[in-house]
Amino acid sequence: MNAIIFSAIMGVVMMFSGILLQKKSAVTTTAIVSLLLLLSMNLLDSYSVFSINVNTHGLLHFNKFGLFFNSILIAATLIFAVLCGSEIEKTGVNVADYYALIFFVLCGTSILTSFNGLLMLFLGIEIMSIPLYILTGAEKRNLKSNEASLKYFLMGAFSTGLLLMGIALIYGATGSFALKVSTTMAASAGVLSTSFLQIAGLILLFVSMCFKVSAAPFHFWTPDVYDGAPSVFTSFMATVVKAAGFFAFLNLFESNSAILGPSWKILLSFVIVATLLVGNITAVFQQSIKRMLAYSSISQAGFMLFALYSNNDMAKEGILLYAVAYCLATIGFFAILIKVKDYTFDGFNGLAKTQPVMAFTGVVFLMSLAGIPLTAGFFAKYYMLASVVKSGGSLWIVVVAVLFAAVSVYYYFKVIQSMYFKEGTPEVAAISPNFKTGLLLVAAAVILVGVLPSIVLNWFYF
Amino acid sequence: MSIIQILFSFLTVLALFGAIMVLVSKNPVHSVLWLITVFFAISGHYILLNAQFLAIVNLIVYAGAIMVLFLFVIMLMNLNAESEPRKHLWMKFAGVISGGCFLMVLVSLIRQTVELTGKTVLMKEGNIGLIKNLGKALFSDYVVPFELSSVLFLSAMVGAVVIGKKD
Amino acid sequence: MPIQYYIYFCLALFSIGIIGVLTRRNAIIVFMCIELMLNAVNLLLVAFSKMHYGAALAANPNTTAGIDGQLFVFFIMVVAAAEVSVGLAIIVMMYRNTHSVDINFLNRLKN
Amino acid sequence: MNKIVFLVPLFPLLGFLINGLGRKSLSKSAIGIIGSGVILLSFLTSCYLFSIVASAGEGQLQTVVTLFNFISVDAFTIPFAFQVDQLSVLFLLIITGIGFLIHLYSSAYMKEEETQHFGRYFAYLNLFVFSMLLLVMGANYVIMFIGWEGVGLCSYLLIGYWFKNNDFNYAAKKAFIMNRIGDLGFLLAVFWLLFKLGTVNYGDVFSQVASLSTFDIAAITTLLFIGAMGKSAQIPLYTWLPDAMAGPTPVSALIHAATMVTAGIYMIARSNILFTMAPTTQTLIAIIGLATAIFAATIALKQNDIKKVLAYSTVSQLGYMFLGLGVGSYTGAVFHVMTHAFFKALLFLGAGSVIHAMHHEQDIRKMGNLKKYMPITHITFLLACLAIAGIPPFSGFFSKDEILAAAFTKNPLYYYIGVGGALMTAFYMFRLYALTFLGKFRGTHDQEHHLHESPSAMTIPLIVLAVLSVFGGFIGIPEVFAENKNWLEHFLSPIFAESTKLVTTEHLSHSQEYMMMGIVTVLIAVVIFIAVSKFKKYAGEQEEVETGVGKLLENKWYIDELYNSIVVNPINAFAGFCKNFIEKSGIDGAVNGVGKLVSYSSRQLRLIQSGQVASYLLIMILSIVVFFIIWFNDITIMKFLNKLF
Amino acid sequence: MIALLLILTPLVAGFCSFAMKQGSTAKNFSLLVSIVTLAIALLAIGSPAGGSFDTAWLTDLGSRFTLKMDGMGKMLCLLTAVSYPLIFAAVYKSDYKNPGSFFGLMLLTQAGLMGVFLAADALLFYFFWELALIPVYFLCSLWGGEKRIAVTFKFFVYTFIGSLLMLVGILYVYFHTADHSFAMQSFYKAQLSDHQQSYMFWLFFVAFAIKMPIFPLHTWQPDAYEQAPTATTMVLSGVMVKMGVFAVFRWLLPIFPNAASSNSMIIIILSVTGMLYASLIAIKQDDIKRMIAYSSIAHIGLMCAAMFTNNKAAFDGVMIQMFNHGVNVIGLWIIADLIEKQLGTRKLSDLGGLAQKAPALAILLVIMALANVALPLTNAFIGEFLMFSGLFQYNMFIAAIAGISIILAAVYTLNMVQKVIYGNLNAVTENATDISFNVKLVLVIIALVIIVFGVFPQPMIDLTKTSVEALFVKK
Repeated sequence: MNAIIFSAIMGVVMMFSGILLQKKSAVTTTAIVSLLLLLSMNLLDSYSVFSINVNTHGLLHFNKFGLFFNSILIAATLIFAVLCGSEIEKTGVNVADYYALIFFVLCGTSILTSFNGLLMLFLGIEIMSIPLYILTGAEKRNLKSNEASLKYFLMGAFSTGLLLMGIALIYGATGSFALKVSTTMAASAGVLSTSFLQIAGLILLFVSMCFKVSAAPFHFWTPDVYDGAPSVFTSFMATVVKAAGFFAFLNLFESNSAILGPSWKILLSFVIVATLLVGNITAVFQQSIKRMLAYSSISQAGFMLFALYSNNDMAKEGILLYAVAYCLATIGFFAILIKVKDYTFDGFNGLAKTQPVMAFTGVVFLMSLAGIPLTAGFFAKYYMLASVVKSGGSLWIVVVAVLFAAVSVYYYFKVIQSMYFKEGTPEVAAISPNFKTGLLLVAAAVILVGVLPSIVLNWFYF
Repeated sequence: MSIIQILFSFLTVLALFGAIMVLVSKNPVHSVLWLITVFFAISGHYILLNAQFLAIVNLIVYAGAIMVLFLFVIMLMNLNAESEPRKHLWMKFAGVISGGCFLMVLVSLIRQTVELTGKTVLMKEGNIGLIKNLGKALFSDYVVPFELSSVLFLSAMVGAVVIGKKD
Repeated sequence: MPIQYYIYFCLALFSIGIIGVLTRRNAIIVFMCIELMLNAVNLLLVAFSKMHYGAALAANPNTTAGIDGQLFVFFIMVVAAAEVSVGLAIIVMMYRNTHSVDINFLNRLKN
Repeated sequence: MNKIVFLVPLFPLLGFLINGLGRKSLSKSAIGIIGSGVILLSFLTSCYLFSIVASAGEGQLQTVVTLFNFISVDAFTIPFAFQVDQLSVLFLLIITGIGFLIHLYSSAYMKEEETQHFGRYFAYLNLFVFSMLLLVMGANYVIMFIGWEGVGLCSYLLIGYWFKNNDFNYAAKKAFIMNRIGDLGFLLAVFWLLFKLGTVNYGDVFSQVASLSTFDIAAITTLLFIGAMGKSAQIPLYTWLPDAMAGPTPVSALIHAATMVTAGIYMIARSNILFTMAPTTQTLIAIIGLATAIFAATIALKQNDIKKVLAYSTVSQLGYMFLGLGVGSYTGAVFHVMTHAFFKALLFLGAGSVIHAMHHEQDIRKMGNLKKYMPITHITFLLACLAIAGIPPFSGFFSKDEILAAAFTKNPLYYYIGVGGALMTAFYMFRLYALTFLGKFRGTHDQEHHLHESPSAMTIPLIVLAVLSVFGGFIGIPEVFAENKNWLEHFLSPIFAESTKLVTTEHLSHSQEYMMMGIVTVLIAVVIFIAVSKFKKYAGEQEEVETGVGKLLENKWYIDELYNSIVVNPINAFAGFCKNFIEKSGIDGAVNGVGKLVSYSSRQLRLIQSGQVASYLLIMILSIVVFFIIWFNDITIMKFLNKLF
Repeated sequence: MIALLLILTPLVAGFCSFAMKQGSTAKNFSLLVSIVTLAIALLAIGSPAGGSFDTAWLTDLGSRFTLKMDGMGKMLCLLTAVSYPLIFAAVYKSDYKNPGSFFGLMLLTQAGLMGVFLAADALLFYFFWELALIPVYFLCSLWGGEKRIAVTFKFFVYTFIGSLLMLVGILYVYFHTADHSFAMQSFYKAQLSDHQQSYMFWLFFVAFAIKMPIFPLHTWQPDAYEQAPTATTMVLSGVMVKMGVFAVFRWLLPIFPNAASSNSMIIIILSVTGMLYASLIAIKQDDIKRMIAYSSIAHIGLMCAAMFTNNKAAFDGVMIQMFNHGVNVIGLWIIADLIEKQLGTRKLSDLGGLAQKAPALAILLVIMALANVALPLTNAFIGEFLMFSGLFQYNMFIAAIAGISIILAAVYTLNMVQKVIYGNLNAVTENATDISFNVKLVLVIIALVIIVFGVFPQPMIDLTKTSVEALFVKK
């Protein structure tokens, strides 16, 4: 409960900090300190040292997995704030409000990592989404940002409608919004006699969750929104928010997938293949790196969906690792991207010459995203694939995934090619040494996790 | 045919008709008005179901506050019938077809749902929809989501300020 | 009243909302259609709530079964209100910049 | 004896190394002395070995000497071992003896070369002899194969010795590749032996022959024979040998007389037991041999290049040897190898002498009357011609007679055709002789002015070889002349003992044999007379335009062209097709096609991302519908998927 | 511990080298390091235990950092260790921009290669397999020829697809090991039905086949060889392709013995087709580098075919051929590079008469060429002889058809020799000079290796005897 309470409080604090503090950088500092506080609170909670307990009447359920996942998300936000804080300051005048909204998003993610019923799921998603609509439109004068915001909003609201219809149908079938009850009922009733109503509800739920994690064919908002949103917030959206969505997805279908019977795997494999296909193939032709990253985030989602597919312990560990790897690499790379004026591939030409540190760390991040061994991304993908193999059967989908992973190398390495093998003078914003250090640290973390993934996982079991 | 059935049928037809009119009205203001009609019809349904609290909230919040907000915005923008160019015909067609398909699929699913046969909705009676009971539940079992929805409003407020404020 | 009637009705309303979203170009109308969808869900939830209540009532006259459905509707309304405030703000912002609320013109971002 | 055996190949190897590495620092004479000296030492060692072998009684000879294990794997062990017995020691003498003479001759013949190239030349020659010695001395087929390929290499190097001339290089390459074709056959035979017997040591193979099936033996022998075809220039792999004339003349002598081409005969004689047990192969050998003998002889009739004539005569004579092998007269074949070595070396060295004198003019139409200027060359050349033509009592007579006699007992037809070939041999040899040495000189005045007898380093080998050509035949006197005086047959009998046991040879009656010899000799004499009288008068004023058969023969039956059009060109075309089409458009095209497909589908797929919210939502709704349909039909889909994967 | 040193030395040195700005420092340093590595490798081969290393790593996953040096590993480590000093010495006079990075990446590649040959843990193996690739990607893309970026990328993606498929296979086998471990021995004992084996077999094989490369997965190779900087090409063709061959021995045959034997015919036919096909194309090549590339494909094809014969002699042959082909082909590349650097052309038709200007080069080229055609008493003969003998026992007709490549090899190799060194000088070759001392030294060493191991191959055969023993499946 610590995280939910403190993130809400910090959000309010940030709102006021905007009034109290004159300098934008002071706001950022406040935010970073607040995040640190939030992180430590959450960690204290997860080790049961200090936790505020509120009787939630079974609506929220705090377990180690969720808390740890939440810590990862908060830590990712912290890294995000440290690396991109200066850019947030440049986005608009309401810096404090942006941070406040980020904290509210974190409140939403905290709910999503601990929800124990469809009501809290719904609330969590909404608390998470509504600030995001705003953040997407943060550049008010930028038509793209406006457009992205409106698109995101309309489609998000639409998917909320689907989600609610799903919830309603499930409620009709089970008479409860709890996750557990529906399973027990299903179990006692036996899979065969599962209500069609519930199945319809679950499918709608599935669809709206697919929408949230931008799985094809419900991914359409992703490229446009990621592209249109201010890059800083894209970075945040693509990592923290998406990871939280995945956690919710996983949590939601961990027990419910059985109800759908064999069609569950068919549906899921359909979605996975479609996601990998759309994400990877479409990314190939992109001219803008930012948009390419948007598509690549779709393809990464395809990989993360394997956790649902296999639905075992390994998948849980995997999704943790994936969240870490993906957040680190994406936040890192976006931090680099933001500094470059021109988001096209040509804009990166020759970056290695002018900004060796940025280029090198960029390579590390891209390799991690591509899943090259000894980067965190490898183990992330490894766990995903391994969990599917472990669950037995359906090796074909692993092979398909692997082939698409090879396609992904194409567009990730295209960036490397631009940076290292092509001549050019990229326009880069002023880089502070701290920023470089930060990048190097993140890159080091990527490699460290890549060499010893158990670092992350041992914390989990600790 | 009992009075409830008659009322039910009337409200249903009214709601559906209103909904369709929302769709087909060229003038946005008309759409809003038709939507308010729909909301009233739905509130009528709530009353039929003895969900008094929701009926009132629906009228006050939806029909009253939200739709007025809509109206204001539409007025503010000075939108009228001609301001919205027609959509491509095929897009309309596709929209209607796919919406219809969606409906058909779900309806056919419901028709096959065996355990719903014989289940009825308790009309008029039942006190769970009363404010007293709902309030009790809201402030005991559902206090956490209730409080959390304040975060939602807070963020919506911050958002509206951020978006709406002139730089 | 058989529950199917309510389900059919709500689904119909929901689908009309969907069709509206798909066919209208005015962002405000689209948004209104989404509200229509939400209302359909609301009514369905209340109907289900009463259905479960009716079923439980036979066994226990003091039951509160089904109350959660109505509370859920309450929360949906809350969220819808919040969404409307944000959504209309976004639409207004859009209108300020482009003087249009036509979603067909939202195509700077594509491919 | 053990250690001494190794000295034989070691000397040439040392010579190769010294000359090869020191070719820039050593003087020409030093190179010459080293080059020839090592062969002489080898020869002397061989003589010593010969004396041991000759004096050893039956069963006393410990023939196999192992140096080390060359390859030892689980399935088999191939020792680096030498076998010194009657057969190999005989060949050792031929190789080192004649080799030495040729080296000696070369040291004078090649005097004009730059020191560096002179050294290179001798290095190659030494290596050639070394390879040949390995081939002959090896105690198993693998060691033989080492030498087998080694001589191929050396011939390549020596034929292409004048590497500036690309025609020579082509000839060298051709020789190597043709040899390789044969080598493949040889190699396959070795694998077959390894497969079936697990050993390639002669002793083990020959003692286990009985365990091989008839098919195995037939296949192995055929493959071995294919190897021999390549090395010994039999139809259809003979075309490299005439082209090999591109090398310096002493090299031709070395290839044709002492080394390389005799390898095939040696190999078959060595494996005689295998061949004896494969009558089909033997027939094949006989037919191929005979065909080659005739075929090459016909071509030789019309050649005008002095070395070409000799080259085709070699091919033809090799054909006789194979005929001998094919009809089971192994001794006869070996005997002919030996006598042929004498007179063919003599002929080539003589030709070299002529060419040397004529300043590298090789066209016999531009020679004539050389007897006046080069008496020693003339006499020795004449003796060699008589020997090759088979005039008694010159050496060629005895050896050829032995083969023909054996052929007669096998099948008289062989004999008649063989005699026909012999007549042609006589004709073209004396055509050559007449055109070269008789008549009047047809060269330029400048050439005439410089005509001279060759230096003694060249003439001494000629004389020695002439003596051998004349008297060499007496070591294998047929029984008709002297009962049990055939020393060679006696000497080699341990080698062919097993084969002899297997087949009972009928002997011709003495009277029949006398008659045949007589008739043949007379016929040959007549042919010689005709040839000499016809070509003595040749003036060469007008170019004869050949027609019909003559043209066919002059162009060597267009065999090269035939090979080009049915083998070389199709392969080339196919290779081009592979390179330009299959590789580029086919395989690489497919690979790149996948890449293109990806980027194409990328271009298409991104169009779905139209930017229109409504179309996005439309697709979403349709997908939901699809999902429901999938759910309705999950069983069917599962079945389908299971079938698919 | 020695085994670990073999990886660590080049790894650490590689990172150090990045810091070196001065070209000569980097050169000398890396040459020195490579010689040190060679010394370590020789030490390792000399030590009877061979040197194993084992430490905990990724224990949660069932993987350990296990290095094992058996005969086969020794052979390939030796190859890697030998080739690097040769390569570095050969390119000693060449100038590279950013020499520190260049040599650093080269050394990192070496570390990766060593790792591949030493890893006794499947996951570790996979890591090194990929890690050997990454530096090469940069090497080729940064220092390569004109079309380097596209070509290298093709190469990279190609191999990456292969290795990912292998990863799937590794995972699958892992979950079928009794003790859920990636250790080699556990993999060998994995319980797989024939059906499973045949699927997994192909997943592994494709990875290895791409690396080797086997027809028709070979098209990345000529392009990559052509475009890569020659030093890298040498590593690629000399050592890296052996990764595939090695991996078949180490990971494919022992894990999937049944699948290997049931699929052997297909693979052997593919390999033999590839041999002939590549030889034919090599005949038509006018580009010396492409010719060597195709010739290499042909040679590897034979090795691949021999590996699936389940014949000890053939296995022996492959083992020593791995080493010998590596050394020989490096020699050929050095010469090709020399010609290109000095004369500015790789076209055979532009060359000629170099024997007059560069006799030492000519002699050495002839020796390399003879090794390329596997003439007896060169090292390549031993391997080819054994492999062919094994192939012959597997199937005579296939062996006979494969044998045609011996002839074709002679055709293209001699063609190259003739066009390069024989004939008359022309405008291009007129100003050629003979090879410099460092190159001569390297080539002489290679020539000595060719001849010495051609005459005394037994020590090499004995080195891998136990490995072969272990590989052989009794029917």
